[in-house]
Amino acid sequence: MKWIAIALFAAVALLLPFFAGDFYVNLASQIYIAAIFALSLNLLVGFGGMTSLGHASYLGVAAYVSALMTTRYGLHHGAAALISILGTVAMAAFFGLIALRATGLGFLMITLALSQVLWGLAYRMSNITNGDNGITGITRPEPFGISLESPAAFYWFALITAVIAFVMMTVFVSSSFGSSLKGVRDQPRRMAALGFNPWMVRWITFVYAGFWGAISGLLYVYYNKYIHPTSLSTTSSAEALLGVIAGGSGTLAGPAVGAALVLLLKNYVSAYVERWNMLLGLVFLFIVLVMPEGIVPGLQKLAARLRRRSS
Amino acid sequence: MNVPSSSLALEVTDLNKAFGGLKVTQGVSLSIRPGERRLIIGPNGAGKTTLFNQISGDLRPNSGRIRMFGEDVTRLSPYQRAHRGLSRTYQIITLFGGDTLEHNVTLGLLGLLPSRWQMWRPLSSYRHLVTEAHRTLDSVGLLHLAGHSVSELAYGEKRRLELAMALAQKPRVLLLDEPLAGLSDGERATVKALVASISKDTTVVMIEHDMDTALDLAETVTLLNYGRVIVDGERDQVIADERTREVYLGA
Amino acid sequence: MQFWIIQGLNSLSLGGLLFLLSSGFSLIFGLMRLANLTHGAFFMLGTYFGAIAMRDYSGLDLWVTAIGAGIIVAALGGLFERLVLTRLKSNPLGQVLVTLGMAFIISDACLVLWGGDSIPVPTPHYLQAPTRLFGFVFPTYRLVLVGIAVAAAIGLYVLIDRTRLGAMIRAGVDDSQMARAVGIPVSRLFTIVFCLGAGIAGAAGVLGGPILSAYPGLDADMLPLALIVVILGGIGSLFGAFVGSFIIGFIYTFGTVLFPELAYIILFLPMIFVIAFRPQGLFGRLGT
Amino acid sequence: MTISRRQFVSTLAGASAASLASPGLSFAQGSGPIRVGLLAAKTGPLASGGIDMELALTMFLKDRDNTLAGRKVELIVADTAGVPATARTKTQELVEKNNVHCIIGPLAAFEALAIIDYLTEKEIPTLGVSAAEDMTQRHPSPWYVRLTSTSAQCTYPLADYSLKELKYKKIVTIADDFAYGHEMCAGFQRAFEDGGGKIIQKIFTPLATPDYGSYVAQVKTDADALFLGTAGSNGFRFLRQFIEYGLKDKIAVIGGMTALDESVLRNMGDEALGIITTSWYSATLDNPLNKAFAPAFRKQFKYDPGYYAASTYLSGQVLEGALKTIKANAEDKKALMAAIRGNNVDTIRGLVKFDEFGNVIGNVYIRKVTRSDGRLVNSVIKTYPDVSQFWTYDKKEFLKNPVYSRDYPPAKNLEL
Repeated sequence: MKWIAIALFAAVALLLPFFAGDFYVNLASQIYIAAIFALSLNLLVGFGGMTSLGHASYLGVAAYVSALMTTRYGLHHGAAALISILGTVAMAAFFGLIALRATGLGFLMITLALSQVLWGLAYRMSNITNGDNGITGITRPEPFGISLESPAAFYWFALITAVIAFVMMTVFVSSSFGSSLKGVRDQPRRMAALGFNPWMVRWITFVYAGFWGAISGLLYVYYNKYIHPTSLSTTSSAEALLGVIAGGSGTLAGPAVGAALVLLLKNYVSAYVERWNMLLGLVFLFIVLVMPEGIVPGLQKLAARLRRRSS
Repeated sequence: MNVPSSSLALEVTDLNKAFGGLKVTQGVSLSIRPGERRLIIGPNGAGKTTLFNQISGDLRPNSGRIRMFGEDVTRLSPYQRAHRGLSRTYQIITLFGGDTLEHNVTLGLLGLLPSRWQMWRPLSSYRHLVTEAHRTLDSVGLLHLAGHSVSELAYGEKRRLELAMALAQKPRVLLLDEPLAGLSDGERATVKALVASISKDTTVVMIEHDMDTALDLAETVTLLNYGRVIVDGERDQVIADERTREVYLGA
Repeated sequence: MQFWIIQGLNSLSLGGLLFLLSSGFSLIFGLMRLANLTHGAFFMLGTYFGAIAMRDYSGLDLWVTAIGAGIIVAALGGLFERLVLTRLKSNPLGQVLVTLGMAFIISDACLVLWGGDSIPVPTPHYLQAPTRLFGFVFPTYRLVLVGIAVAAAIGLYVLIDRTRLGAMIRAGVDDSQMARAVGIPVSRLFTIVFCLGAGIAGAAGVLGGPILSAYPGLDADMLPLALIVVILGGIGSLFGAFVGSFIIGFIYTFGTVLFPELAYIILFLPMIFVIAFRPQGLFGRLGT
Repeated sequence: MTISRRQFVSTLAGASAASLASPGLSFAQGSGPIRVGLLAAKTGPLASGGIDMELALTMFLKDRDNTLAGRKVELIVADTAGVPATARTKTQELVEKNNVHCIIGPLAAFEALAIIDYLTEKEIPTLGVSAAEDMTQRHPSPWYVRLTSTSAQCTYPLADYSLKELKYKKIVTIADDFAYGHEMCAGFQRAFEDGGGKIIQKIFTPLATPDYGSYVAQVKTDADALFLGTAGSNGFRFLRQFIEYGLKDKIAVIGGMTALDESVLRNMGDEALGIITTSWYSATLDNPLNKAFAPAFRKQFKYDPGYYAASTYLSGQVLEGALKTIKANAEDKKALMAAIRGNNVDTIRGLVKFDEFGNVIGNVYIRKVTRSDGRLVNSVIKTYPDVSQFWTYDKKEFLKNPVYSRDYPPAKNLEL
């Protein structure tokens, strides 16, 4: 039963461009991008117990670097992507050194502050970033000579990247390092007493999450072909965080589901419901009251209860 | 005690710690030989657990030195001390409640291995670790529950699991913080036997309130009160000491 | 010289406003360990209540309106606490989700009810004329605001330090399990403090109105300021919030004037510095 | 890849399985209504303008029984939330799901810039409202026209008026710190200094500035006037604090096209009286078309239409003119675009023409806040006819320079 569902889901995901209109294909591509971003944030929030309100930094910086390298310096997409990823990861490594001095609300505020600083720089340093006008004229790469201009081609590109990201992050959290990460989240003192270096475990995770944030940032800028300081804003970080929590932090599928929910409410339902902001708020309230751990764990529990009743 | 410090398992010299104005450790010095069984006693608030936390590295002392087998570990982090052979249990049980017993113990084993940095192989795929974990669980009589979640355990079983996690690491120095607290008589006997069976390769330092049981296990005893060492020496000597009586009966 | 005095006064008045804004947040965080991200929305709700009430009933007094708005927002806050937050005591991520969700609801409701325009809160007519002091001109209302902030600080100090309720709050802040054990009705205390915090935010919204006006987005502008003040001053410390407010007032005012190119990051750089080197904030206590 | 997919889709078109894609396929060319998309920020900080944009366009269509040039019109309004990425998705929705024939809006420059490449690629006739200079200068799109004004277009006449009529010599500018504010101040500065005036201080305030106190206190009061280049409600809040500090008696205030817009005035009091601003519109404009629009709008919504409401009404008028020219055949996008650009349409702001970059050439009005029938209005005190985005400058020379910004043209007369 479960496998049939998964196979069905995979088939739909794979073949979507054959039966859905461009708008829906594009919407799905955006969901994959948001899902990668949410998954990378979940490494921190869900598996590391580090609630970050500045994760958009990595998405935004990667996007900006790639955009600048290709439009301003005429670099090839491959080289630009490499510089962008390396630069973003280096930044995450540095930010981790600062942010991990604090925990809890302090960590949240310091990540927020760091991302605000980046936002301020992107906004204000207009001779480099073009400030509030953003950067236009960005192209999409052509991996192996395949154009990504059509919605379908980009969709498959995003799908493949999302699958790779999902698998790699799943492997990461299931590995023995992932076990240490969860241990550090739950009982940092005990983990230290057992010989783990909690700081290092957190820092490595912070950098790794930055890496996947950078990947989602590249997809983001390829998709939008435009970049603006809002992509670095607290709102972007907060939206991703809300998606992670709503879907179920610390689960593998939850953040993807949550990210899809937020994205669909914002971009799709908003065409039918004028007061979509209020709806978003009400949905969050509802989720927390009915499924305090998030949608995915909530549904799992429900399914388990139903199964028990039927057996 | 005129033992050269390099041959001591644990040596604490003139340790001081204060929280604000409250002095919780005052000039504490201890010398513990390899293989020794040391019991630390004292009334509530005597600073026993605070002393443990400084030895394990969870707390930084304001001044003083801590040496393990001659090496100064005062400025080392808890995990660095663990790699030098220090292991501990907690007065308030600290386990990974959502995971299985097997996972808890395996994690304890993993902590000292380079493969803890491994980012692609699942922990459960390390067969030799799992085997080792099972052996340890067997030694504390919990093998039959290896696949169960910690949250299903009874209190006494959790205490034994705490012990198993520490023992799995084959520590050179083991700190036990009230391993008998909250146990029934039957469980108490079980844990007592367990502690008694620990190899002499391991030096054991134990805080315990239950004197009847604990004294049997101890070779030497340190009495703490108000953060100071009041009496320190061979077991019978300390029991007989006037000051011990004062602390326990006079107070 | 005039520059320094005028901008100094500006810093003070901004500091006063920030204290009115953040004291409620600090109070709630101190006792409940809850980062109430609805706080900005409560503040904005107060401003809107003030703006609308005083627009529709001319002659309404600003101070009366502030108290009224405070009571209404406190009641709303209380409802929110009773109906939602009580169920999330040990779920900090859930708290983030609902408090932000609630903020979305409130700000969208304001947009529906009162539109997208800025609506002014009139300055009381007897405070409209600028004060002239030693040849300097300064808005009278801003000076009064500093006085109100100081009065509010004293009032809160007395409440916390000298009353039975305050004693219970202090006990709860120190150790809520212990407080429960000695028979303090912690759950009811939470509701009272949440109402109080929300109420102060609502009243502060009205009092800040003559300077800020009610407009969509006011909540998002104010929430980070409250967070910065509380983090800088020290979590859960009212004294810290008080000092933090004025520090931020000075940093913001002089920072934006002297280094306009840093206007966007001037508040965040010192915060990064403080958290990195003193995670408990300037006046926060160790260990918590 | 795309082609085979399209074929695949069309084979499914009749089947219900294609219901997701059907909006794009169920309408045969030339039949059904003309679908007009409106991109407006109806939530977020820009909501005030976005709401007015929708109200006015809806009113325009309703007055014509939702029929333009004899063909039914369907209006689809999309909320951009004032966020570039959302604006893009919403544009895709309008184009790919709703299959609109043309688009009106969006308001903010960053929204327009986020979608312009896409609209050009998809060849969607767009009647823009945003003011970003370069969209009709160094980077024009054949599919984009602007009927309102570039950021700077309205400031040239004001600079001229300030020099010649008001005899100002020294001016302080204060504006929102984003491209619109920079461009507006740059244009004003250029024309004012070319005419012999001096800009002695330029202040840019962050868009989200709750308290303007520290900025107000910096204003050099020895200037003749203060030029206010704000958008949305910022001008309103700045002015209130300006007055609090007792500055209104010391220095005159003049403003750009959004500083004292009707949407701002409706919440202001006597403090606004006498302030002179410039715009391509005023609710008090005395022409027959505006006489039909402004009072009706006022009657229905209880306030005067301003920049935002007028912009979409105006767009409606230009669109109607073009549709009449092409006999309502909106499917022929090239013809529609050519008709929009080629027509000279009489509108509520006067006669509208386009230059070859797609930017409007039209009247700009100097207005003064007065009280009329108990409310504040922008009374027109002078009309500058047929103002081009290049003002009196040579087009080629103009385009050789970099686009206006915070630092260009450099301000040489700043006093420290």
